[in-house]
Amino acid sequence: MKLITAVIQPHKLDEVKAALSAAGVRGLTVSEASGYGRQKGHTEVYRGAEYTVDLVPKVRVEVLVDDADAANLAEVVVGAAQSGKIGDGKVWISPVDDVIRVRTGANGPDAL
Amino acid sequence: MKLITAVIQPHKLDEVKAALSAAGVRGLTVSEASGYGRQKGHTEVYRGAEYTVDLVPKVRVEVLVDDADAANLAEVVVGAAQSGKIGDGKVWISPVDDVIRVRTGANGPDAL
Amino acid sequence: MKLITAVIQPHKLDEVKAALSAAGVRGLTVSEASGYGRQKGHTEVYRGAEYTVDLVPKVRVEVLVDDADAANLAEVVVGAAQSGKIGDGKVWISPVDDVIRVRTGANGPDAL
Amino acid sequence: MEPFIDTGITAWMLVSASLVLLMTPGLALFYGGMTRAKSVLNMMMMCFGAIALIGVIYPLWGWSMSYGASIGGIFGNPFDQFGLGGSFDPIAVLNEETGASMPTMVDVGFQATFAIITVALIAGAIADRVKFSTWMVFAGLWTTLAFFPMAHMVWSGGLLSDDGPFAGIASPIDFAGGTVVHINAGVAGLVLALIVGKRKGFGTEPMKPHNMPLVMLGAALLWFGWFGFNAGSAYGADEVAGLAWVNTTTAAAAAVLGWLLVEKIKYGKATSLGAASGIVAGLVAITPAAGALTPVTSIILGAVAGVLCALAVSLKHKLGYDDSLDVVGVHLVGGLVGTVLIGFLATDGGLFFGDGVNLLIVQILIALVAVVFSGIVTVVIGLILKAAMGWRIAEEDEVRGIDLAEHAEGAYEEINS
Amino acid sequence: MEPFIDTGITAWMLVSASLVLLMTPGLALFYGGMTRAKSVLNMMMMCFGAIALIGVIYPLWGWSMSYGASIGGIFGNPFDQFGLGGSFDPIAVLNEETGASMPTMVDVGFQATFAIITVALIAGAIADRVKFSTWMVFAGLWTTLAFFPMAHMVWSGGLLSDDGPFAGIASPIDFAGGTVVHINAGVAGLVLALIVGKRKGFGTEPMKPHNMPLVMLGAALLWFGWFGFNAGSAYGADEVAGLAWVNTTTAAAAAVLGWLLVEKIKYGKATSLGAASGIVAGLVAITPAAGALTPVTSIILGAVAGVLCALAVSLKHKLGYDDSLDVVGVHLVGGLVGTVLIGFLATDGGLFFGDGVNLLIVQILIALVAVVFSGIVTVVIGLILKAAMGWRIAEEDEVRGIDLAEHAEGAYEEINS
Amino acid sequence: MEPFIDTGITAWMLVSASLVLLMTPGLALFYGGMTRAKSVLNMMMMCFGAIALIGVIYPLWGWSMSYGASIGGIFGNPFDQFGLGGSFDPIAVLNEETGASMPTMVDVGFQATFAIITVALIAGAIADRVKFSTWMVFAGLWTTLAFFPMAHMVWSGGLLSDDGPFAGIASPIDFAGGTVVHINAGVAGLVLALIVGKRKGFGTEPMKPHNMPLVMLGAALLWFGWFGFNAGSAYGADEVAGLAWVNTTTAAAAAVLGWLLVEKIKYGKATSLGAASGIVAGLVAITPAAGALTPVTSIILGAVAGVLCALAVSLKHKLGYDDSLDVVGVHLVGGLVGTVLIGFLATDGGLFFGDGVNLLIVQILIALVAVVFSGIVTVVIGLILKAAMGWRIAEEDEVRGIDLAEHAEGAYEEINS
Ligand SMILES: Nc1ncnc2c1ncn2[C@@H]1O[C@H](COP(=O)(O)OP(=O)(O)O)[C@@H](O)[C@H]1O
Ligand SMILES: Nc1ncnc2c1ncn2[C@@H]1O[C@H](COP(=O)(O)OP(=O)(O)O)[C@@H](O)[C@H]1O
Ligand SMILES: Nc1ncnc2c1ncn2[C@@H]1O[C@H](COP(=O)(O)OP(=O)(O)O)[C@@H](O)[C@H]1O
Repeated sequence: MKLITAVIQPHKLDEVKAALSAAGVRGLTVSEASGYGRQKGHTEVYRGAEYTVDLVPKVRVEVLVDDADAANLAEVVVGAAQSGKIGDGKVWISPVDDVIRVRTGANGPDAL
Repeated sequence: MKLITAVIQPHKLDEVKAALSAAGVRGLTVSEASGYGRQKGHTEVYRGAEYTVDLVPKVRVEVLVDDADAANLAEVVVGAAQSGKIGDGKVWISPVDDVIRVRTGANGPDAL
Repeated sequence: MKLITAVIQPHKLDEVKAALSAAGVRGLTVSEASGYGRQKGHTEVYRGAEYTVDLVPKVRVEVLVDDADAANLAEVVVGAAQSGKIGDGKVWISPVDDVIRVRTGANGPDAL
Repeated sequence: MEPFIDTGITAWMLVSASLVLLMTPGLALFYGGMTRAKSVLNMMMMCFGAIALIGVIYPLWGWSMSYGASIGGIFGNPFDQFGLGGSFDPIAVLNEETGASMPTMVDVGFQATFAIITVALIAGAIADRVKFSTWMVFAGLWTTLAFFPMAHMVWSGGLLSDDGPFAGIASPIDFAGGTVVHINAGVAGLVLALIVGKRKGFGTEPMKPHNMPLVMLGAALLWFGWFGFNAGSAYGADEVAGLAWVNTTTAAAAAVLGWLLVEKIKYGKATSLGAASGIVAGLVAITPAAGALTPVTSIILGAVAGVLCALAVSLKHKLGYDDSLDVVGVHLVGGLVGTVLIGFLATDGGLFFGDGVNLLIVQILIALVAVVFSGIVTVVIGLILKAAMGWRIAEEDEVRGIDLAEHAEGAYEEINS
Repeated sequence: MEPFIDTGITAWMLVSASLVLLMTPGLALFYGGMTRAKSVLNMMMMCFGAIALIGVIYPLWGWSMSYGASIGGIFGNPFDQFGLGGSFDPIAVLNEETGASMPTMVDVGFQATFAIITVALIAGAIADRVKFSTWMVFAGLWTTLAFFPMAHMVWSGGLLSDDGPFAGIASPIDFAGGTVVHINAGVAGLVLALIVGKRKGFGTEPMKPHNMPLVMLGAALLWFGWFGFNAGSAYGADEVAGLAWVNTTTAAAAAVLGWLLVEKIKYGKATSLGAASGIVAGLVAITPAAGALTPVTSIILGAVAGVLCALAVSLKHKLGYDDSLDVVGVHLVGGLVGTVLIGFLATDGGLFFGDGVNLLIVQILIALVAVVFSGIVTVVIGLILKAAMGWRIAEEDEVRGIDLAEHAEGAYEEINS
Repeated sequence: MEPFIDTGITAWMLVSASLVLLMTPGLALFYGGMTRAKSVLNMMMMCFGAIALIGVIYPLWGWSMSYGASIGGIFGNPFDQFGLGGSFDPIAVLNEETGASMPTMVDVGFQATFAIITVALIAGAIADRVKFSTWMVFAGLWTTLAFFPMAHMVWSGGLLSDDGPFAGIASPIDFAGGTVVHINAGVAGLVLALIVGKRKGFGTEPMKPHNMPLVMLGAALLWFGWFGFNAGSAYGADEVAGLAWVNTTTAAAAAVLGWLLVEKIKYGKATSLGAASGIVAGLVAITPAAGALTPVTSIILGAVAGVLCALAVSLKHKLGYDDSLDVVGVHLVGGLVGTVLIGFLATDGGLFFGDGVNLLIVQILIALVAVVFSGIVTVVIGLILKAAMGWRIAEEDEVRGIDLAEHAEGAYEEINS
């Protein structure tokens, strides 16, 4: 199995969820993050001093998938998250040895 | 080494910590997340409109472990986090090449 | 490619960012976490009862890197995050099959 | 009798002015909690900016345009008492018979706070998306061209007062500002929402309140301040003030029950946002009526306002204008409900008390005049500013958050600070 | 002398009523900040719901049951002045000698605010777990059956007043509501906590405050409002009001020092929750005594209350009832401390001032009567509602959070909004 | 004439005292929102601790040291009216001619609130890093040795009053406490910031406000409370009170505009922190002048104060002292601006009104005396405490957060609670 991790723009979350859902994904996990890359942060003014906040808010989406679906679903995420502007984020695929569904204790692909 | 990641119900965190501790685990990392799966979200009412929030709050627990302990400790987490109700979450095991303890710079299994 | 994950003391974040930047890293992702290990938590007093909070706030930094750079950059992070005190945290390296830049759809090392 | 400064009345009016001033920060919290976390500071700045700007304008030409020598019953001559000089009379006689008076300066303070809150109310209709500079210019122009004239017409012997043309039918009743404040601001909010346009994501994203305890606190401070607004409008520490105080409370309380009932029936749950909104709806509706009803008829008025405003806030989704924080649904609808229901419920002159339809007709007429006047003035100012300065920030900035874009600040600490 | 409306007194009473009304939202913040993040809105709704419901009930039958024609010294006839009609007298004479009076309507407002806050206080004992509908029905019934009668007995010539049977021993002293408000609500909180049962996780999870700045703000607004509560209970703008004002401040200040001292000694650290709780404990204790002590004896009373309440809040863990936000430890204990210490410290009649034990005995007696009366009424209402409607929400909803379950809302913005 | 209790004045003074008491919690929010999330409770505790401690000290020896029999025009004899006994006179005559009076007890309350807020103001200069125990001892000592004497010198016929040596040149004007409160606290803040030293990370980390809505709310409550501070300092419900009320508002409003203008020009953006700071700067500057200017000259004074304070807050970065929340930039600079500008702008005696430089000279002199007096007293207390108790918490605790270290609490709920 694989884990697809996507760090995307927060306002693209709804589209990514919808696209994954349409592609048959039935579960995912979301968390808050922030990051920087080519996208610069912004300047804040505070009491007679300007300073730079380089971290920009992002959302992290994680989806556990079958090996076979990984490449395709990563494309689905990229398609939904893309705005073409700097700061759109990254998607990566990493190997997973095993997955267990807590409720039943079942493991392997059935646990997805 | 392996990384066990568990996405569980927030109110099960204390039990999972206690179970891992009893099983000899001496450190772990926790963060906030939310997710959906078979468990549906809930409906909120807002100014003349009902809408669905599908993401349900979860907690993510990460534990770095020796290869040999991975399967067993994953079971420990599953056992402690299980309520038998939908939404109990997922646990997965992924490979880790190396671990370093920041304080000492030591790496490998000793760093756990 | 590899993913370097570092769980560090929050007040070391600026130094880690600076060190990575100096080492040529052009992007990273940050999120909030908390954890425990050898570092004990603290005691809080609440209405006629003392209790222990074992989780200490930490920051998680994630950097996607080329295979070749992984070990070196992990050292950079360790160097910048080290205070020599208990609770300094962990850094680990895990394998990544593929990385995609959302903006362009490009994948592989070019996407970093 | 010889005028004398009644220290009791003066004390109450000093308090009332202080209470009404507090309403605008209360509004900033009420509105600010309802915005998304990325726009709360801009909303608060629209309110605090109004305090700052109108606080300066009022003594310069605001008082004179409201209470100075009348120009055609429409507005006061701004130069008559410019800077509180000229023909400014330091003593305001409140009771010709007893001579009970207060220092006019206290009235200046009291009236200034009404001007401040009125324009701030409008901000809720255009939350999250307008340039701070355009807003500030608008606030100054609108207060000068829409608020001061309306105050003059209603409260200073102008067209909509006892001395106006409608008084032949019946004396119009606007105890504390249903027309001047709420209908005026509500119409302006509707007009601006249309001119400025919708937020990106309106109708598809929920855009729900980011901090409900702030909203509740804001509603509470508004209620507290409203005692100055309504009971202060008695211009005395007497039976009328007491009655206005009690009516304010019973109407707001009944409106909460009304609003929650609508929610319970329509959605199955009574919400805290409904309670906060019900408070404001009830307070708005009782504003023009606070001295003219009994506590029991105030309960009726409040309940009706709560129910109707609860229904009215979903109109924007049906009609498709983005009145972000429901200025129209609460202030315009609530202001109309209050102004018109007086025609039925007034102890003295109300249809239900057997006094015929005259008062009802007059109340409808003054509401209509207020709607038309405010509508026209706001359209003109709004469109001129659209052409001259532009209203909207860049869409990208709206997505990222107006607090960062317009004020270079975030409301809450982020990860690396 | 001929009664006349004293504008100074009327101004102060209008202010006092406004201040006391603000206390209930202050309580909503104080309690709301202390709950977990998933239950803050429900707690606020219990308070705001009380404002709305009692705000409507009070003019209907509340005033009449408190101050209408007495039925056996226990309660007023609800129909006597129903809806503020009937034998309602518009002028309330405050000083027979000088004729100084205020409009009765102002007193109606002032008294209504006491009824509101008293029932709202009880909510803290049963936080996070009860059906909103059951709470609202309880609030209406309890105020009608426990609060109005107690107000009648103490403040309207009833059984616990100067005209009651105990007055033969000594005139009982309850300046601003130690028995009517605090003992009454404290006992009801204890009874309901027992009937409703513990929260899931009580005793094992810390369940600590989710937002301490809200708690501090709430405590501050309570203090501010309490000036109306205590100094307003002088029914005059005179020496007694001034004394009550100063005593309120010194007692609250001393109670904070007392509470923090206990914490420092027991745990090594003085907490902000301790400071906030100390404020309330001091204010509760000085309530019955505010006009009867000196500033210096008020310091003593406050310090004692601070120390005793700080010790009392750990009782619930020992005895095992889940009085979630310490209504018993603060209001019942504080109310008893204040009521009883009057017997020692009263400038006029106190044991320490050489006036014997008569006052002390009477103070203990009225406290006991209040405990028994409130206890019985609350047990009956609580059990009937348990059978008829049920008190608890589903355990699953309690875990997920009562805000979502009962109000379909979350207090703070989440990730995807 | 025969002294009589004027109920109107008494009502207003009761209200004013309540308003000023609310300022210190307002300050706790204003300061608390500006700290980092890990230090907000400690900041609030410094403020609430001041309320508690001074609330107890004031009736014991504070009143007597301020208004008791003078010792050399420097301070009152603490034993003269210790515990409000001794020669304490229950009636305070406010107008010899009419006999209008208030109960002295009301004045005790009013004055106590000034003592409380003054020492609390200092806390902002040393946020996030000092031992709570040392702070509490400092608060008691400083109020006793710096505040009470200054109050005596300025307000009780002492050295800086009309009866002092400067009065030969011109009567010094400090209407509501520019020297006693703001210069006094501002200097003390500067001295302590130097003695205590910088926070770890000062100059490299931004250390920006963790919760701006709290800051805005705090600023609003300060403004609201300041009506009691300034208009209450008229000791009457009359023209002067009305004038002080309006001047307070116009000055604060103009200062916001001034501050925002500086930001707009220097950084391109007007911030909400700038608006909140501008409010306080304007209020500080108008404090000594509130009864001596017109609304229009108050606008000038406010605007100047807003501009100068906005520039002054960046001094600390240049000069390298860590006045964490800008007590120096706002209270010292604002207090000096207000005190000195009176010499130019006073309607009666001001240079711009053709009355020569005498008043200006006197105003500069009293400002200087206040700076020197406060400076010396604070240096002495600060250094003694440094030696005796130590000021700083452990660096490690500062990094982890002073709330946990000193109060064993966190302000907001964390993940596992
Ligand atoms: N090397 C990296 N490792 C981890 N996260 C990265 C890396 N580079 C970028 N990111 C994440 O992707 C986000 C977008 O990156 P950025 O370079 O701004 O956009 P783009 O890839 O579209 O040019 C960043 O905010 C960060 O969260
Ligand atoms: N495919 C998936 N990838 C990542 N996370 C998932 C996936 N499926 C479920 N989850 C996580 O597990 C949680 C529980 O899933 P759910 O299907 O509701 O429960 P159950 O597995 O007990 O039926 C979700 O809220 C989500 O956070
Ligand atoms: N086995 C582990 N798995 C995951 N995270 C860990 C583990 N051990 C420690 N950590 C993380 O590292 C942090 C520091 O660990 P700790 O043992 O306190 O420090 P040190 O390694 O310097 O002794 C913890 O707070 C936790 O977040």
